Amino acid sequence: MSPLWLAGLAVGLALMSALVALFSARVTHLLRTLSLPLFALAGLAALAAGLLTLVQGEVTTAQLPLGLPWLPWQVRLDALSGFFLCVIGVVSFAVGIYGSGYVRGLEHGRDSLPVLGGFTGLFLTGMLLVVLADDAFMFMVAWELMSLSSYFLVAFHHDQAANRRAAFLYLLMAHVGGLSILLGYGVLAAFGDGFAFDAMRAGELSFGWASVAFVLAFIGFGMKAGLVPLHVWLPEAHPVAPSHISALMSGVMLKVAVYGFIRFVFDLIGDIHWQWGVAVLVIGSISALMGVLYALMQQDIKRLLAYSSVENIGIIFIGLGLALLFLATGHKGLGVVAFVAALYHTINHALFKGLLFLGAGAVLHSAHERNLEQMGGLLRRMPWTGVFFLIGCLSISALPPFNGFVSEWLTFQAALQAWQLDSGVLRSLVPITAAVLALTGALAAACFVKVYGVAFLGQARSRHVRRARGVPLSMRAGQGVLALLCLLLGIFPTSVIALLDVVPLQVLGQGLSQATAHGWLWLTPISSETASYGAPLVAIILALILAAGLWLFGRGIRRVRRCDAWDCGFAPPTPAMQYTASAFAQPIRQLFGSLFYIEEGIKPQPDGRQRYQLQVVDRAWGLFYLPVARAVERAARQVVRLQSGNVRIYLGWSLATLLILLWIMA
Amino acid sequence: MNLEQLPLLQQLMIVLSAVVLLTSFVLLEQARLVAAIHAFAWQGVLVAMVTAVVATGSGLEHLFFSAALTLGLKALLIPWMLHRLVRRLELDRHKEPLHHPALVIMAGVALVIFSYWLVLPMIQEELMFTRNIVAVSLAVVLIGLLMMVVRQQAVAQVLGFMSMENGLFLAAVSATGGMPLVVELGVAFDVLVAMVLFGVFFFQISESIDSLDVDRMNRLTERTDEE
Amino acid sequence: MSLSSWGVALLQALLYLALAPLLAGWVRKVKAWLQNRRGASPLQPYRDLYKLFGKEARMAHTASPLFRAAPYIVFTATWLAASAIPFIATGLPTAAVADVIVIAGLLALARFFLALAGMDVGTAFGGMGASREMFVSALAEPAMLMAVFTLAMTAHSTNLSSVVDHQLLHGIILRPSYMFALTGLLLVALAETGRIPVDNPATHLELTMIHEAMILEYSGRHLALMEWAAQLKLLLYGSLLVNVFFPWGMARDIHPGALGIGLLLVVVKLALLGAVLAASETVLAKMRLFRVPAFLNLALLLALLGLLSHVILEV
Amino acid sequence: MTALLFTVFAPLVGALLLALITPLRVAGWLNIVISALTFAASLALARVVATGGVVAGMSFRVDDFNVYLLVLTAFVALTTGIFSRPYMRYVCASGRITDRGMRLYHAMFQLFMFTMLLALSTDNLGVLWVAVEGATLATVLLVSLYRTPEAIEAAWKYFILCGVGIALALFGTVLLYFAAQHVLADPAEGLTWSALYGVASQLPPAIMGLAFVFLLVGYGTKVGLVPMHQWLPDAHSEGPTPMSAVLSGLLLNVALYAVVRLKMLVDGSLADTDSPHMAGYLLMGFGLVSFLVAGLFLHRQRDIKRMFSYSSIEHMGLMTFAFGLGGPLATFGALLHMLVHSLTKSAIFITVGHATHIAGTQSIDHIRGLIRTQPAVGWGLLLGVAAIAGFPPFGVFTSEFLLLTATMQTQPWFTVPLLVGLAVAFAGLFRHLHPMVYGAVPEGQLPVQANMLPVLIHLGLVLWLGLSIPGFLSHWLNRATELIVGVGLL
Repeated sequence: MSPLWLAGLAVGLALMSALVALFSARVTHLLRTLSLPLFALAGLAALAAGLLTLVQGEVTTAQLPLGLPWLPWQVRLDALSGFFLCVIGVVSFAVGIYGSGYVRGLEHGRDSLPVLGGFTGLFLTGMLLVVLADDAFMFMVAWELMSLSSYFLVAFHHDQAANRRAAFLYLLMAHVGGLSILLGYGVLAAFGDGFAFDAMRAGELSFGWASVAFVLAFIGFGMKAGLVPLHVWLPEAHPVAPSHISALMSGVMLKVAVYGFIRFVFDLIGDIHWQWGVAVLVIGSISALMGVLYALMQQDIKRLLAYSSVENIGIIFIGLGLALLFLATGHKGLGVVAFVAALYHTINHALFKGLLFLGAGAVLHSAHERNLEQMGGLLRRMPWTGVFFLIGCLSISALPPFNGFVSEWLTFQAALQAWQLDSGVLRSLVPITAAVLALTGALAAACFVKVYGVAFLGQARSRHVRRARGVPLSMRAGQGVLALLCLLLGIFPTSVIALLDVVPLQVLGQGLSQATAHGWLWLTPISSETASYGAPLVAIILALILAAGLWLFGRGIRRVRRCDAWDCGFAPPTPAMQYTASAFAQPIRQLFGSLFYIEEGIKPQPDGRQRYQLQVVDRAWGLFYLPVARAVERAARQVVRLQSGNVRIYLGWSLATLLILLWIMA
Repeated sequence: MNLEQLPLLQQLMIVLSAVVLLTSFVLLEQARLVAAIHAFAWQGVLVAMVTAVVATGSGLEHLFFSAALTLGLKALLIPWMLHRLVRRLELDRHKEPLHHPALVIMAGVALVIFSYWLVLPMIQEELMFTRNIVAVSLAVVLIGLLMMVVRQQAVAQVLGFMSMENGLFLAAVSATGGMPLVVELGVAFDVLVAMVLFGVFFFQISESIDSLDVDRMNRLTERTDEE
Repeated sequence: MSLSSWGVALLQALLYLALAPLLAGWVRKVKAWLQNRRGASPLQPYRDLYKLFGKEARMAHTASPLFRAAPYIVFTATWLAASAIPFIATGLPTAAVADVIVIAGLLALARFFLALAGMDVGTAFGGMGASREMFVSALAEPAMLMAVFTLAMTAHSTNLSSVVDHQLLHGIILRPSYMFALTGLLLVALAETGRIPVDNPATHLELTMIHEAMILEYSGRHLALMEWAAQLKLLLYGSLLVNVFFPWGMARDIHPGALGIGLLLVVVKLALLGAVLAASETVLAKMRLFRVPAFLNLALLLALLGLLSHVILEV
Repeated sequence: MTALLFTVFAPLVGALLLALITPLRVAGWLNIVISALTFAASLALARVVATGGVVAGMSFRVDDFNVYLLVLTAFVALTTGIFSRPYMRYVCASGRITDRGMRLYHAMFQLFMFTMLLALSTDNLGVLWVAVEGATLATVLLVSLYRTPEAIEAAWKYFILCGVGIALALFGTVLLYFAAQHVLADPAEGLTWSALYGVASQLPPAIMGLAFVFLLVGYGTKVGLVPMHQWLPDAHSEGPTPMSAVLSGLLLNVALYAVVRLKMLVDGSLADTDSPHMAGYLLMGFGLVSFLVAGLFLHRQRDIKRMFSYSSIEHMGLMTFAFGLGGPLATFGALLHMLVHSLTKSAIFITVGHATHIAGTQSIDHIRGLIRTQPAVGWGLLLGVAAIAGFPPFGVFTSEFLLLTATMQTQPWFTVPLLVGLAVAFAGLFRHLHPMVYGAVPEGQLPVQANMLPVLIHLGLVLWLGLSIPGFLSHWLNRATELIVGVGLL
């Protein structure tokens, strides 16, 4: 059973799940009982295909009888595609399981299930095809299919005007990004005569044209990946979709954008130039920092998660930028380290961001609440979700022994090799990036302490949250899979890297064999004396000491007396007295205040009471987007003067045109 | 090309076409509708005469037919229809002076010169003398268009349109000795139908905005009130 | 890596455990002297811990299971982080298990749970403490990493014991980067271990406290573990400072004599450091919370300068 | 030949029947039947051409270029007829038009089809002119069918502007005939396209240049090129919706077809002057301007039908640009774009017809929550607009992909305005579309009895074309490309 065949199976299953969903208008349970399970199966098949490709490490190609008459769709499954198939597959699998519990809540709403299920299936199809495509035309078709179907999913709850606006913004930016990517391919095709990727690889570009192509691709894919300042659609669009879709979008779709970028820049474009590395590095650092800062300012849990996606994408691009830098300056080995770090963070982010969105979805499902300020004490009401969410928070905050830490560690290791660069400027630039990365990590930890502490600990801040109960088994299972994987990828990085070693081997022509040279216990990306991380040992030791401690005081566990909180002897605290999310972030908000538009103050409410209100607005709006919108409006207002309504003026136009043309001609 | 070597017929033809040009200036200037219609009729007559002269000169007998066609259509039928319409719309006393007559005349003259300048290359590479009538006919066409631009009266616009058609006809005759018959017939038929439809529209317009001032038909515009 | 080296590593870990309260007590004692008090004996912290372990633990009704697990996790993570730092000898496997980034990570893990525990009961103080702790650490952590990266880049390794080895091999070299890094790390250490001028370990004055606010609700053995972890952290930063910047006398091979000398010297160095700390705490005053960023930005700036001066001046 | 004659003259007969004898009840059905017969005949014709090559004679000439336009025209006529039967009944029932109006409508519908097919299939440029003028005359009464002041005004503007334009085109034709006089043995053949095309290189460039200007301005008015486009939104928005569908879907195509044919002649004659690509540059200029301006117009729309007519202008501009660009890739793309645009745009107009029934108005501000009221219509509109905006897997994307890449290869810097235009137009469409299809239902808004079958067929075809271009079609288009630019693509 060849991997390509499995991948085809995955696509077929995804399409079937879409097809089945169409009938769920009549038979509502069909979506839950058949469509989403098929979806999960598709994910499983994709995962299998990806793993098989990585293990076998060989490239398989095929042709489909679709597309242009002189250019049928080319399909190619190599290690890079395989890796991203794994990313797509594993999250889709979890989402499929989770979703079948989640959509139950929608069955009695007036939102149409066929739309939800159908476009979910198409969404997955699009993503799979993007990864499989081997010519620009199929790539673009699949890419836009992905955008379009996800747009319909964003617009799924289209009763609120805000959601419609988000969907519009999303589609618009997706369209612009798509066009820019298309142009990028156009440049490559013009030089490599032909839209098949092989032809493009063959093409020889001058530095100027290569840079044009690179910039176009960077804009296009960066827009989809949500790099600052092209990120504004992301925090609008991701939260308003149904939660399992948000998990897919943040967890997988952004990765597909990363895939596109890697495919374009590392594989197709040919020679790499260090200037690109600098650009990617800078943009990545800015995205990481701004992303986490904006995340800290949010009170809507899903918005917060979306912003933190911006942060993590920034980290991934920092890795890619380092890789470009090292490769362009001839340090291939280091380039590979950075590249692998980026890949590792890619799958990590897919896992824990998916997990966190599923958790947020579970909260939404049982507490009907997205606003952190209303939550609290959920850990005791929905323990499973609480534990899984905690694992997600630990992973995303890059804490050992979880997976987020490994990729961040690898990125640091790559950055610390900056001393090998020749140019002093770059040598001093890279450490600053490392500083930004460190700052980002710390802020992320703060951010997720806030999320978990406010949402799951303390006491419930509203009635409906107090009534929250645990979620059905399928939803717990969906989260459990991802949580488990977060832990495993954190404890056994050596095996994982040994598995995806073939990706750099195929793309960059060099593997990362030294990383796994000292057995599965020791991760040594550069060399054992430079740096080593015994992830399994850390985990084991932690576990041992914990066990010992618990055993030591085990008898004491019974001997805990419950009482009121002491709280320096004040009256027993009420929920209203707890620290709120915005209060938690207040010191940081004050420190970085100049980066946001902050509107805060006591405003009278409609019900007559005074209430503190806080609004943190993204500066990118005022800087980049509103001017463009205004310019278009102004131009339109000028242009409509053509349609003055007076037939004589129209005739005048015809006469003038005629005379001018005659004058030109004669 | 010097005039005295030309045979009388051709001199006559040149004179006639000059008069055609004159009539279209008259059309352009004429404030009273009825008078304008008369001018238009005369233009039709002249075009028919030119056609006939060309026919006799070149011996293309199908031109006699088209001369007759022109006479019947442009000189008799259409003016008559316009007359009836104008009377039934009680517009026979209607006067509509131009806003800047001098300016319009200047523009007309400019158009004449422009069209002559345009046609020059053709005239040079051609020997047949009727070519420079093409310049006249082009001028007539352009002046007709100009008239549609400057006149805000629907009937006047139709007159402009029709005199454009005259110019076309003149061009066809003078430049090529007439189009193929099928085309001639088609064109004539189209013109006729167009005239009928114009008549229908006059009534529809006047009953919808009880006037034929095209400037008052400006509902359909993209402009919003703030501009 | 032989069994004996693992043994030494274990011994070192236990030494950390054993000596942590002593350092805290010593600092207090010196402070008392400087303030013309007799003060409690340096062994007082041991007595406190013993007493606390004996006491019954109480928990608020609103506390969740996480509240109970937190002390163990905090303690474990801190201890593991500490034992990865060379104390008396280099070339130990623990250093290979966890390089300096992992140490930072483990400390972050401890801090994460500490803050969560603070927020768990749902009191205003807990939340306040957690918020401030994360705020301070958000600035302190990068500064610390930068400072250590300076050393790491000099030694071309993030593995502390090879850093120390590198130092021992090359003897005293005057490096501007080290100067910056050392100062930066000192400031960070003050902030991270909750000392004056950032925080005051010896107060329950509501508005100024950070660390105390988070462990306000703890009692009995839980409190003991938290306290012990704090003392461990102090010792950790102490040994990081003295051993990485002034590593002389550390044992480079597993040999009782060498180890003895190493222990002796490290104790002396730590005693000196403790004295300096006590002195600084007597002369300095506690800062307002929003002056702290300036303090930490200075640390970050110094560390970054160290890194830059390294890549610019020294490579 | 019989197939050809049947294709062309069946509508004429139908028009007479519908005008004179048919009782109103069966008029709608008869309309459909005639259109179906025409379509069948055109298919047969297509088979003949595909096998036997050019069908010519009796001053008719059907080659690979116009045969697929013939089939397309007949097909869109059929589907529109299917749509218009219930639609016009509804209109009649709502009392907006009289029985005479209905009779007029059906007769003129077929007459319009006749002129379209005649214009496409004739070999004589004069007859082409007559037919295009006839199309104007046939539709102008339909535009004013509702007799509202707006309708009459729109019809008047349509009539005057197109009349003038077409008159100028006639002058161009005269010049062409004149130019042909002294290169052709038989002057009577001076307007036969096939004869002219043979001697294109000998035609005097000076005259041909002037002629082309007149013809471009003339037929360009019909194509709706800015700044001669002003009649188009008025006529489209005020006429009955089926009319808008065929106007946007067919009339514009036919006018563009004429322009392209003439460009082929002029290119031949200008080939060895110092400005051989003059005609191409003119087309590119007009196309680009129309494309950008129309895109901006979309942003300030208040009337749904006007909006989509501007989108037609935009796409016409795109095609004109592509034809002007020349080269096999661009031409292939433009031909494909003609096809998919006609299908999509007529589908959209049909859907818009239903939408306006649901909301009872054409004002964008008052059309709300279509998806909730009637999912079929709402989704039809949404998907149709997504298709016209160039989203895969719909065919419009394919053609735009080809156009963009062709531009990239020959004139890289033109891609920038193209992309800007696409983005602007896209934003303009969707900013108005969103509130119409999504959101809550205004109270009292009820679904209507809508026949979405034509829309389904059209969008299905467009989807098919987007996923894979069937062999015979690509073969056709390719041979048409060969005809136009000399070299094929495949």
